[in-house]
Amino acid sequence: MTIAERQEQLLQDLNILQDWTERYEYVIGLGRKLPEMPADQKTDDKLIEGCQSQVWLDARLENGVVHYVADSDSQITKGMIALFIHLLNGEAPDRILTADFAFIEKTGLKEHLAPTRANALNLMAALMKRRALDFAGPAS
Amino acid sequence: MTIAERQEQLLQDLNILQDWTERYEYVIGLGRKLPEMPADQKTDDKLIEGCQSQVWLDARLENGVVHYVADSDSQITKGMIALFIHLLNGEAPDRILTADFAFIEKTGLKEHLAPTRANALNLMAALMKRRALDFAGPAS
Amino acid sequence: MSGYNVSALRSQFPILGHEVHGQPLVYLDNAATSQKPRAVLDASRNYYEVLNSNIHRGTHYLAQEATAAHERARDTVATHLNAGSREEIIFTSGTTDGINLVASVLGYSDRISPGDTILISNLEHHSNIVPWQMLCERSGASLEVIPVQEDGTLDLECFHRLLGDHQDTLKLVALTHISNAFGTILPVESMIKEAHRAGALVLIDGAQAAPHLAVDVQALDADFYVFSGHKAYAPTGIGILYGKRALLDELPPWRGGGEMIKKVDYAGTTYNDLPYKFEAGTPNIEGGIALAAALEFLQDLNLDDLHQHEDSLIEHAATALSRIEGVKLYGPPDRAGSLSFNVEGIHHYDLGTLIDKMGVAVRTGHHCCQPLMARFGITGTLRASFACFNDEGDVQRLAQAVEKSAGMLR
Amino acid sequence: MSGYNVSALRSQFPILGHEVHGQPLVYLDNAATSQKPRAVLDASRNYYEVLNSNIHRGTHYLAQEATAAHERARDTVATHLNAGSREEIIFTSGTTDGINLVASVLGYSDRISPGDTILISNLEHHSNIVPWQMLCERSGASLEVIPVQEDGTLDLECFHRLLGDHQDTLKLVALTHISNAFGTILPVESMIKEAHRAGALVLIDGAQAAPHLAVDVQALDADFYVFSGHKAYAPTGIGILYGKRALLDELPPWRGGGEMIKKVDYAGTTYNDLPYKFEAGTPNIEGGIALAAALEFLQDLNLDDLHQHEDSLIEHAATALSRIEGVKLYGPPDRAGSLSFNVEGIHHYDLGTLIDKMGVAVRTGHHCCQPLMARFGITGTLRASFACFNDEGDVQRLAQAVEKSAGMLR
Ligand SMILES: Cc1ncc(COP(=O)(O)O)c(C=O)c1O
Ligand SMILES: Cc1ncc(COP(=O)(O)O)c(C=O)c1O
Repeated sequence: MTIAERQEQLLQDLNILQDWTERYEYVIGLGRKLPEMPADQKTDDKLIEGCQSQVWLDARLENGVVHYVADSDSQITKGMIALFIHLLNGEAPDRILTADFAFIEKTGLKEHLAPTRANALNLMAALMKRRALDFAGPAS
Repeated sequence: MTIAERQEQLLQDLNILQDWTERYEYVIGLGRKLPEMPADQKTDDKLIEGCQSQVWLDARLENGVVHYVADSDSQITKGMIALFIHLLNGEAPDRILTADFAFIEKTGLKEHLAPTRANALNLMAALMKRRALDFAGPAS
Repeated sequence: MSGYNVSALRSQFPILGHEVHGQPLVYLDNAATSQKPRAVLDASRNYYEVLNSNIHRGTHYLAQEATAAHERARDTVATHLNAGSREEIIFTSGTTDGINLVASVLGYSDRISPGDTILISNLEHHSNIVPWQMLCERSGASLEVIPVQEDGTLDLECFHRLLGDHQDTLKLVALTHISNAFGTILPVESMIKEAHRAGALVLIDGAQAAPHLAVDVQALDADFYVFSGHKAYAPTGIGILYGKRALLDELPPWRGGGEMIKKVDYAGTTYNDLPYKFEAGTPNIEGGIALAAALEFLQDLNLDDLHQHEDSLIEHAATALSRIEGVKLYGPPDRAGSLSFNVEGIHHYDLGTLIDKMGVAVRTGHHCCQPLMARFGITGTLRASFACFNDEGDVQRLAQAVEKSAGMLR
Repeated sequence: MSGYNVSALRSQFPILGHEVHGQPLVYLDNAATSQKPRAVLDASRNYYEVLNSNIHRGTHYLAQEATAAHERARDTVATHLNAGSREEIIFTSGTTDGINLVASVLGYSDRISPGDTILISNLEHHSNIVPWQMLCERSGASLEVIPVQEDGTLDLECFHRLLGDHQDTLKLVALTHISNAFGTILPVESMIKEAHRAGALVLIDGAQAAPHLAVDVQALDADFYVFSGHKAYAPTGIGILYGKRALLDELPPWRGGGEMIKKVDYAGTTYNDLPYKFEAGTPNIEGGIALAAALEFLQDLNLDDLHQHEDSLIEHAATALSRIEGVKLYGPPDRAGSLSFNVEGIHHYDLGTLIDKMGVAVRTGHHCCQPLMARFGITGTLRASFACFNDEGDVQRLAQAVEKSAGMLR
């Protein structure tokens, strides 16, 4: 599946959910399924200090595709990262860099997120692209 | 005439005046009639620094009665001092000290004066008594 | 609580009629800022509609009336705090501004020298920490901290010891009256006595006390007492610094400008008398007048009744929350205004986000008390904080929302 | 003045419907503080009725909405002043607060040393004199003054000479944009250029310019620009400091407390980024939002139309007053906002008192410009100052009242 296809899928999943509790639960569930990041990997250089929660984000290039590992002390934040990781993991840096995250607007998730959370979504997308750029840089 | 009688007289004068312009003109007129204080007598020790205008006040004891001399750069203020001088000049210190200035309330002047002016009236009365006290002090 | 009619009170707060996320608002973030009753909003608006003018040195009618109203407001504050005189009441823009004023002018005076000690507590809000850190940096003084115990109260024995250890250098003790994070009420009256015996001045941060307690600065014998209007039913941008007259007379001014001078001359400027010496520029005239209206609103409530009402709500909330699995409460049992808690294994931010969706507004995070959070090894808490208009329904909605949200997150 | 409809405008100012001493109010004291249009009063009230909450770090709905509204207000101010970025806009409590902020942090920085020079003009308001005197006292710098000429304009040749004389020590030039006493408009753009060439920073006191001119801080190239909300149709207790980003980044913070920190630790505190580094404590949230409404009100008026309207009123007032026996006008013919005058042999206070009784509100006295009054050998003037809502009727009532009162006093 391409990133766009996975976005489409995600959109369908979310859109059958009726109310905000179900959507939040869906996001939280995604986070729960995300493999835990070992404590010794949660180093300061991977830390993104947020307004109220902390996020650790790491990425490595393997066989030309990016693998993200991430964690957060907030389950909702973690769910949101999981959402992106689900979309982007295993993709080549250039695909990630050109990915269109317009789906965020369509999910209705933003309406259900506090503005700071919604901003966090955009920020997270930007940060994940930036890690991909680190890998794309030397190649292009 | 006693101080009280002069107050009564003043009250009559003021109360036949119909509106605020006439009352102000009356007060300004009183000030105009007050003898000018020679410039060399306007020394800093006689200066009462007001909010917006300056007042010089001096007093001397002659034959057991007080003589006030005063001036102001504001004609309205000068008129108000003139009013008190008219009441008090030539009286013995103890008479001045026990004078009841209740008439101020009855003149309706206060209503027509801005609050700072009205306060100035009370302040002035207090200051004139204080000068009288200087003379009464050693005697009593 | 004879006359306390909370539903009548609620109708005086326009914002309570609004919905949040489709739910009637449960506002439990009063320690951050309180909502405003109509009487205060009307006082503000009325000021601009019939009275507005710049004050002092004005000859015309509005200037005189506005000045009189502003100075009456000062009288109301002086009476409310039982200050020794109206000249001891300085209008500021808030608690933070007031503390910085005191810290700055102490720094400009010769009351703080290198090697001196300033003592604060581990419960302080950043606004009662950072100004002292800055003063220490500038003056070469050093900051000492009274530790807090597991139950959220201060270690008074240690306070006693610290006073002894620093008796030759201690110049100032700065304490919160009520902890904004945990609701702990400090025994400030006896602490002030002790500090005075040790030769130190005492500043009390009354930001959380002013909305809940009847404060008597003379009975407390505080040297400085500060609070914010916006936490006590008044608008934002106004606050009070009370200071003992002799001290305020002695200390140099802070901000320079209009109003705080008697005479300006390039050769030398003469400063004005109290309280104006510390009030440079056009003050928040409307804010002062609205603050007076807010204090009158508080007095009309009767502070004893209010205290009893809020206490019983906090107690009920503490009981209801304790019943929920994993809930840990912070602070001692007799809290004032605020109730802090966490749910085991759940991030306060997540819980706060979900209960907000249910219409319940609490504050999450460190509450500007990072050193206190560090002491408890946490990054934050949820804090429900109460005001006169909260009721049992609010307590129930809070408990239900926490229970349901915790379920979603577990 | 195609679209300028002053009677429609007047109806937007509730206070103008009131009487003073039984006369319809003629309010000509706008330089002291302007009256407020309904749009601003509604913005204030609406904030408390639907939005009020403490901002930043809040998880709940109201906190998020209030934060967004407050930060949008900052954007509005940034756009209004054409600032390079929103981070350059600091909310203060007023002009005086802003100037003191700059003077204090310059004092704490190494930008001012003993022997340095600070240059101001003879037209300055006390709020743009005293903070520099205090800074000089603390830092060992000295204050120099650009003289004012008989017509109320600055002696620019002398300015030029002063720049040369102090070229090695000059660190800062602080100038008013428009004189509050005489209405003189200073050629600040060219003066800033000259001062920069001499290596000095420039602070512009825009208290009187903000209500009348379209200010473009980038075109002016001012390093700091300050103004008060309350003189520009906004409430009391709110003001703006614009500062160039690199400078604000470099300078140390002033007030310490909540919001202005990133992390507080007893071992050392990290300050926040701009603009928050200079905004300690709960800001005047409502004030900021209402100020944005006031600036939008100004923009809707169209500043060119406004300027033309006010200019023609001042010109007419100058003409009408000149016809009265003994009237002396101060300042140059092209005044902005304010018109100062005296009547020979009559004390300004007396004249002000009497015209007030006729419903005409002007300011009398030194207008917080004692050194300027001293320069002209006077203790004060009467100052009529204009705003968008004044009209020809106000000008006539002013002239009639002055004429009649002068008659009474002569
Ligand atoms: C030119 C000028 N500067 C500074 C100020 C001080 O402004 P504020 O009193 O609002 O701080 C004023 C207002 O009186 C002014 O006209
Ligand atoms: C105990 C305490 N001190 C100081 C402050 C700071 O008050 P303000 O932000 O109104 O200046 C607060 C408010 O958050 C507080 O709760």
